[in-house]
Amino acid sequence: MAFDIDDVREKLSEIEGQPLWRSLESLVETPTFRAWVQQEFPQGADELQNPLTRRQFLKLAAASLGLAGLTACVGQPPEHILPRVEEAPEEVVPGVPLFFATAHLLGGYAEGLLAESHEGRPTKVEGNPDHPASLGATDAFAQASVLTLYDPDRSQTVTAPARGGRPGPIRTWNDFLRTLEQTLGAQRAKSGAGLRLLTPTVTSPTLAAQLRQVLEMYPEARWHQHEPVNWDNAYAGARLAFGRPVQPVYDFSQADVILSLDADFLSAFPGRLRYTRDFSARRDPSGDPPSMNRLYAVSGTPTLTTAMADHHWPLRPEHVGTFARLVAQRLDVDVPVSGTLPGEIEQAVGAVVRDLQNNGGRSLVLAGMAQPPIVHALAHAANLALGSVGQSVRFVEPVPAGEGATGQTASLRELTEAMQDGDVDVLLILGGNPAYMAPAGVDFAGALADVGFSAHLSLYEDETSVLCDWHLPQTHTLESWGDARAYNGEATIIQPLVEPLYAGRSAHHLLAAVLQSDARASYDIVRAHWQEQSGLQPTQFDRFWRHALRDGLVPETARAPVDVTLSPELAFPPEHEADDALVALFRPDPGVWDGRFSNNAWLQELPRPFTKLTWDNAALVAPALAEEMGLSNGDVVRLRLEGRELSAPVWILPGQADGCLTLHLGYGRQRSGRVGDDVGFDAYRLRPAGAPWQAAGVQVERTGTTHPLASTQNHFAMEGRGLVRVGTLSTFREEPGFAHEGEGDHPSLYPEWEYDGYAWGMSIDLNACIGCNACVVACQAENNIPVVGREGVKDGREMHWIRVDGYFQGTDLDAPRMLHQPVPCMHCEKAPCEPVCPVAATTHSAEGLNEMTYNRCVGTRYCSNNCPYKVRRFNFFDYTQPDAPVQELLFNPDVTVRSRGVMEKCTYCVQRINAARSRAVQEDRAIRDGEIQTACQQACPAAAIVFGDISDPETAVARRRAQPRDYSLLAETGTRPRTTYLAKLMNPNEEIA
Amino acid sequence: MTANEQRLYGLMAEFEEAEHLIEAARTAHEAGYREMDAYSPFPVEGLAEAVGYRPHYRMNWIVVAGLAVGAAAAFGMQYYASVVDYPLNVGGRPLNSWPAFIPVTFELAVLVAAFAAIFGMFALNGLPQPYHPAFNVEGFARASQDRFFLLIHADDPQFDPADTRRFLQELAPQEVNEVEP
Amino acid sequence: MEASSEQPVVEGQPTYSSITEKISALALTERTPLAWFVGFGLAFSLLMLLLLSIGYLLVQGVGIWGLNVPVAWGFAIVNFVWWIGIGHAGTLISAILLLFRQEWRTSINRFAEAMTLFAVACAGLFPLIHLGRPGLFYWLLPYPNTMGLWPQFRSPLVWDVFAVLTYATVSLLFWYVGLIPDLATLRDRADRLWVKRIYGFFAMGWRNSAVHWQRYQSSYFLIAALATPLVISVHSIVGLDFAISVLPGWHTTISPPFFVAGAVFSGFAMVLVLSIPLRRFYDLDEFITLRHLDNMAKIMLATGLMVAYGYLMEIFTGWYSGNTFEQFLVRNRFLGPYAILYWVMLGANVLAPQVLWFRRLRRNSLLLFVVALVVLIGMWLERFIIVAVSLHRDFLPSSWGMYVPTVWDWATFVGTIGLFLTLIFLFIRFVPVISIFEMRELVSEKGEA
Amino acid sequence: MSQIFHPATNAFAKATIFGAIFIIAGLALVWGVFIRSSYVRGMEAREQPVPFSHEHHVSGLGIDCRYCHSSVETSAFAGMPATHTCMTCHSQVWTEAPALSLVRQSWQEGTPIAWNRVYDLPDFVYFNHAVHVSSGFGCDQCHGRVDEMPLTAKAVSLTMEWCLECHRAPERSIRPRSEVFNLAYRPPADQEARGRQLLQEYDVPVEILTDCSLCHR
Repeated sequence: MAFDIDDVREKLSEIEGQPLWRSLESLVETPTFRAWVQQEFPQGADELQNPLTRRQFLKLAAASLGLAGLTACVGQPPEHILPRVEEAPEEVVPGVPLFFATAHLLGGYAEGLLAESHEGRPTKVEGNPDHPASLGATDAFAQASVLTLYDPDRSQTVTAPARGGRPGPIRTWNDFLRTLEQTLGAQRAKSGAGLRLLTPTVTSPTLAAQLRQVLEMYPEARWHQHEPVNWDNAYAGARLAFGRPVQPVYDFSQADVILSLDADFLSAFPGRLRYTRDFSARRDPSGDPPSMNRLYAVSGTPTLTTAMADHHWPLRPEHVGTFARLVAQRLDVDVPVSGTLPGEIEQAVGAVVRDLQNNGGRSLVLAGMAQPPIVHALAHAANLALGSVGQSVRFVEPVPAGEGATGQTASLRELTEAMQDGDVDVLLILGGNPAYMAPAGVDFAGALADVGFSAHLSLYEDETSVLCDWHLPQTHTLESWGDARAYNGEATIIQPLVEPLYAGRSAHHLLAAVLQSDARASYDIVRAHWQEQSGLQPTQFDRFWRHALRDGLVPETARAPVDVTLSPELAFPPEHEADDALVALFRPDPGVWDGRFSNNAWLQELPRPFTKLTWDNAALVAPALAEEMGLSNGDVVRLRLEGRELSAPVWILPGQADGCLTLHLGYGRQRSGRVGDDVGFDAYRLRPAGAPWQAAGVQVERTGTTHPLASTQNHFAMEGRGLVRVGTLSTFREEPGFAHEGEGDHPSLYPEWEYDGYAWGMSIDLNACIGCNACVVACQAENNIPVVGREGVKDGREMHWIRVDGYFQGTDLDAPRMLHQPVPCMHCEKAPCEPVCPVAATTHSAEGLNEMTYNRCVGTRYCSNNCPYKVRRFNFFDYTQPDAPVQELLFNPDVTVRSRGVMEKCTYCVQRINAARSRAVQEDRAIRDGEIQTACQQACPAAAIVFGDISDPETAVARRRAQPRDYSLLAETGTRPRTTYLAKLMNPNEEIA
Repeated sequence: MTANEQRLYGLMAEFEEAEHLIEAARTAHEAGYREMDAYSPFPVEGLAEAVGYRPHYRMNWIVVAGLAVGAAAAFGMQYYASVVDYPLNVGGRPLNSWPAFIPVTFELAVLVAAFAAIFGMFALNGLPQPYHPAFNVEGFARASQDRFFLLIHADDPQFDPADTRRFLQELAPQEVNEVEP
Repeated sequence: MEASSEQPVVEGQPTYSSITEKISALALTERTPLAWFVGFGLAFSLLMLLLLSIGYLLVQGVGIWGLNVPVAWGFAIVNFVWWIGIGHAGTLISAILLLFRQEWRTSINRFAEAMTLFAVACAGLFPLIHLGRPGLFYWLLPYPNTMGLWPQFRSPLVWDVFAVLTYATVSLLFWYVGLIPDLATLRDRADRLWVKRIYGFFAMGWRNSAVHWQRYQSSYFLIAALATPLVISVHSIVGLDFAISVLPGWHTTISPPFFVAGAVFSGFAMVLVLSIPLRRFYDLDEFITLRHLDNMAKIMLATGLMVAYGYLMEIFTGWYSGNTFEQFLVRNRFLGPYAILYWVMLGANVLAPQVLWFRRLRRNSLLLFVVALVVLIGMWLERFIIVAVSLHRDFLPSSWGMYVPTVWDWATFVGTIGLFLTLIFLFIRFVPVISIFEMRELVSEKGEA
Repeated sequence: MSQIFHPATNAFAKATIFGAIFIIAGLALVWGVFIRSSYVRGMEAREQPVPFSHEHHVSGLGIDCRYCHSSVETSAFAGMPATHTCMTCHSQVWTEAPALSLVRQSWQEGTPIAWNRVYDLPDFVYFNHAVHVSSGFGCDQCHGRVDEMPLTAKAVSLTMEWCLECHRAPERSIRPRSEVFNLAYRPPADQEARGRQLLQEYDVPVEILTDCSLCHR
């Protein structure tokens, strides 16, 4: 991008004490910026100069033209072409995107990415196939990260809120650095006795090194770490079991029988994408004889993992403990058991253990972050007993750096106490949002008032920033250099794709300032660190460095496994009495995690698994409790815990353990931005520091008020229609074609249409799909799909081209089977939508695509009515109008941005098909199988989606469709879908009724 | 005299009853008058025949033609659009989905035929004709209300201002008027 | 039939002049009755409401209505089908009854036809404004364009365009041709020159020539012969809009005839709703006699029974098909979230007309008026149930939804009623509401009898 | 009763009613011609900030298209020359020419030259230069004889109708790849037959050429 953002920053730094500007509009005053905007998006520019009037005018114009019926006769505004001045680097070909290896961070752990750049603007990220934590897959968070990059609400300059609790006046980095220098001067005298640093989990080798240097420079200083979603219990469990805080790394390709003790390894573990890929691979029954792994799961609240389980028992937390003890005991672990389980589950334990033992080392027991240390210790003991250590699980030194990492809640409490005692003169907060995310017991926000000098480096000017003296804008991962480790310790260099859009700088830069080192550019710092690490000569290192950047991996950085033995003094305490007090379970939100994504509209509008809730969190309650209290969805209840109060709407969730109430973190934010402010309720206010995951004794009472919740799905029963077809492995062995029972053949009265050449088709394996929503956001990012907001969703107008339908199955309301079914456009060969369109806006291509031509669409919506799958989406309003021009940079230039009043839907990513074709034509060859990946397929961690040419029997998709499990959705309507499904298989243990 | 003849369009007799007019017309026709016209406030059975009009089926043929033209044009257009000009695979249906083309064909046929019927009628009746000498006659306004008129044109070969007036008088009308051109 | 045959179609001893006098007076009178102004004022304010809601619609987009996915068609289409249905009575009365030589049609055909035109105008509005991009409506018409594209002639919506346009045009021509002699009458009776000129302009110089009458009548009969199948075709095609689809509740072969019956049913209801007050206020009882009401009531009863049969068949086939989706649809209509509407509809369209079995009740104009109103509401509900209730729960339970009309949905609907009444009032004021020359004909025949 | 219309009205009335059809048809015809006219399609030469003459550079100096439009064979976008490209020569020749002051200014200040777009497709149309070039379609088929244009003008209407002419019958306009950049290329007498061969040779997927999604996505 050939524009000089530095000038803009310079201009900004000149503005002193000007009232705060929150959005780009107020920047227009600086001519440099206007010039840049003019270059980058001419439309945006005049938009910028008079945003309101122009929009109004356009609408009115549209209206009057609509009246006159002349819209088609209006010419386009004259456009300019702005070529570069300097010659372009040879790899830069205008119109051809470039991909750079980088990483996305969640909880400090790296997820390898390949980020797509169009003429210098990142528009989309894909997984890095070479990265162990990705294997080419991505999750919803990574996919949505590009939206955060262009979020106009991101803080755009240094400010000095002076703990005012309100956004502060504008300052410049120089102002800050000067002040910092002075304050640190005093600290150097007392060797940093009053200096504290607070970071989220840090896996970045460079950052860790810098922090260590700081601690060397200021011996008395302390480095604290805190994230609300942390693994304290796991490390404590490891300490208990092995005497030291090691960290398990699982290998699900080696696991045939898995017991999950409230362990949501498919969506909440570091390395979850890799785990999903390996787990799903072992559920593919196409081998001979057909075989699958088997998953047992116990948990208090449904998770993606429990939904995949062949046996799922909803259990109250202490029952999960009892279950773990019973299992361990039967595996000859010396552990006292006093608790009892509901009858049939107790009996099942025996069968489970036998199953585990029969598979020896190829079985696996794991515990979730919410489980107390004892359960983790029991799991470790069980794995040792089963001999799976070294096979399906190995242990490594903690991947995060710093001793604070393994006891984060304690670390934060310690810091807070020090602050309250006035021992903290200087507090530097490098990322995170502790004032908002601190557990209820720990009054970090209050304590900030007792700190001499506080500065907060973060993406947004958030709840913490406004309580500090200084707020420092942080760079987005796509904006700055850095590095981070994956779940197995392997390191990735984070490359920026774009100059910082605003005044953001990285933690590396800030620490360099603290260290008073001359190298202040993140690039130099990171590169220097690795040069030192590699110990190579500059010339050799250049090669090393180039490869590391290209592959997105630094060789030989994976953590080596360590040998573990049960520590001699391991003794399990007796169980304490289980009462039937109501338990509050605190969990990260599947959409906004711990709240860091709450200003990301894609994630806010992402239908949560099972509830399909958007734009809200709710207290999830079991049907039994709802019945007992006469609650229905949306009723607001008052929750009391340890004297604290919170009002929350309830959502009744089958499969929720009775006596458990799930509260998702990350909502009720005050300083998140125009998207995330005042959405949902803030569960942190109720979350006890002592029991951050499951707190007994919560009281619930009705308030009589209701809060309408926006869910994208209102009916979760299949009404006996064979939509998701499910069988068991044994029935499949006997009768592979079970999925087609009672299915007649559906002849067509019309002559067959000949498809020579490619015939595009898709296959979705319901046995692999875990319902993680990655495909939904990937599709949204690839295809410029707008969000419609909470009201839009309530009105049933969400725009997702691919949705994940959820159904509950079975007679047991308290423990139903939960099914996922991704539903994109089926691209029917006898598409019902096409003949009813009066203007031929939706037609069939010679390769069997059901094409949607937006610019021809007049919006009769007949096609949507006539679509049995209801996959068509309509622009009821002008949804694509960006809030701020910067958001136009996000649009994928290869996909039309749809206007008001037109229909849209899944296109099989036709832009990718066309791109592949033009490559093939230029290279005089045919399109290769697998060369075209649809956005959903590419993102899918479970490899559930396969796309390709079904006319060639050799392609992956054709082989899939040849499988006996292959079936068409609603085949009886005679639509002949090009998208078909592979039936789901369960692998229950016959011993268990 | 001749001048007088020139400036005469015809003679018009006014009657009170439809029956009276019919038989007046008949006698006039028997008397050899050919260039006649009769006016009545509503269609009167047999009046047109009485003034020597021979009914024929031109109207019907005009309408049939309209039907044919409309239908042919409509189906032709649809066939050309969907098979010849831009053949598109629409929901796997055949290009020439003739059953789907029937409704439009029918509608257009009817439309053209209806226009034919109306404009055919206008054409044959020589309408619109806002100006007509008959309107010069005092009291002709009642032709559209409650009176019946018989007009003998001046250009009838047998027409003679005096004789014809006498002849009409014999038919015992309310009155007889000269019609200026 | 003979029960009513001794009943005259014209009462009293009217003469040519008295008839002419009376009917043309309504249009030519100098003093417009105050009641007319009141009624017109009301209607006109509703019309303004219509313009307001359309303006807002064009600025904001169809999102202002309660539409969503799955229910992408709502009030707009419901109203379209309802209005176009009402628009069937007029041409039916004038054309079919003319061919069957039902003399009693004479005194009602004129305003029945007018009613048809205005109803069709209201109907025609909706397909236009319900488009996502109304400015591009003309893409539905075949014309050589720079895109080299054509309409997609397999789509029932294109059939609709042709059907509705043809129907509107032919009805207008038919009505106008019928008017010509009366316009001549008004021309000749008017006192002021400019009034004469205006009526004269439209009268096209008609001068009641015997030969003209001859051709006039044959052409009028021919158009009637064309209009008859046309009427049937129009609502059959509207029925096909639904029958063509795959949606349970839409995809039924019975739709076309069923829709036609419903159309005539509601059409006659509307004629009654208009004619009963009309004969009261302009005391036209001698022209619009109890016999007329009686006959129209009979037709309503007959078509009402056909509609009831339609409901019965839908239920039967739903059950008999053995198709889960069809069976669910029937269950959902009876017990679903919109069940109440279904029950009300059954009451209004099936039960209410049953009172028309009794001659005395058929001749009680007030009761007829009420029944007709109820039927109009019932038929509107029927269309709502067909359109929205079928859509809101179709194949995949995951996409089931609800349709809740917004204030703008209502405003638009009520607004079109305003448009309709406004036109009716203007018609009553300026055009002879009863065909004068045909009444004269009746009188003369009566004289002979 | 007296006449209310002048005798002349008869003729006039007849003329208007029965002539209406011809009047309507006439208007339609005029409109059809008008919207296809070069006036509406903006086919007159556009003023440019720098009066660049293709005529001079191409036929005068014989510079190949690809020298400036360098990505035409590899990308959807043909590529516009960077100021750097201009300066490769104009730092030596015409260094003082006032006409080129803007180029020099751009070079010194690092601000791009804002050329006025001549070929502007709607944003919902996706055209790919590389594919057309590698399938044997010549520059002049869309851009006309640029080598004879002092100021560049749009040579064709760019209506969809026009695009379809080729897409429906590519054999009429395909040429050997070697001739793509030859603006003066004349099709052989047996173009149709030769064209069908070339379509084979370059395996152009003829059946998809009128698919909507080829250009609209």
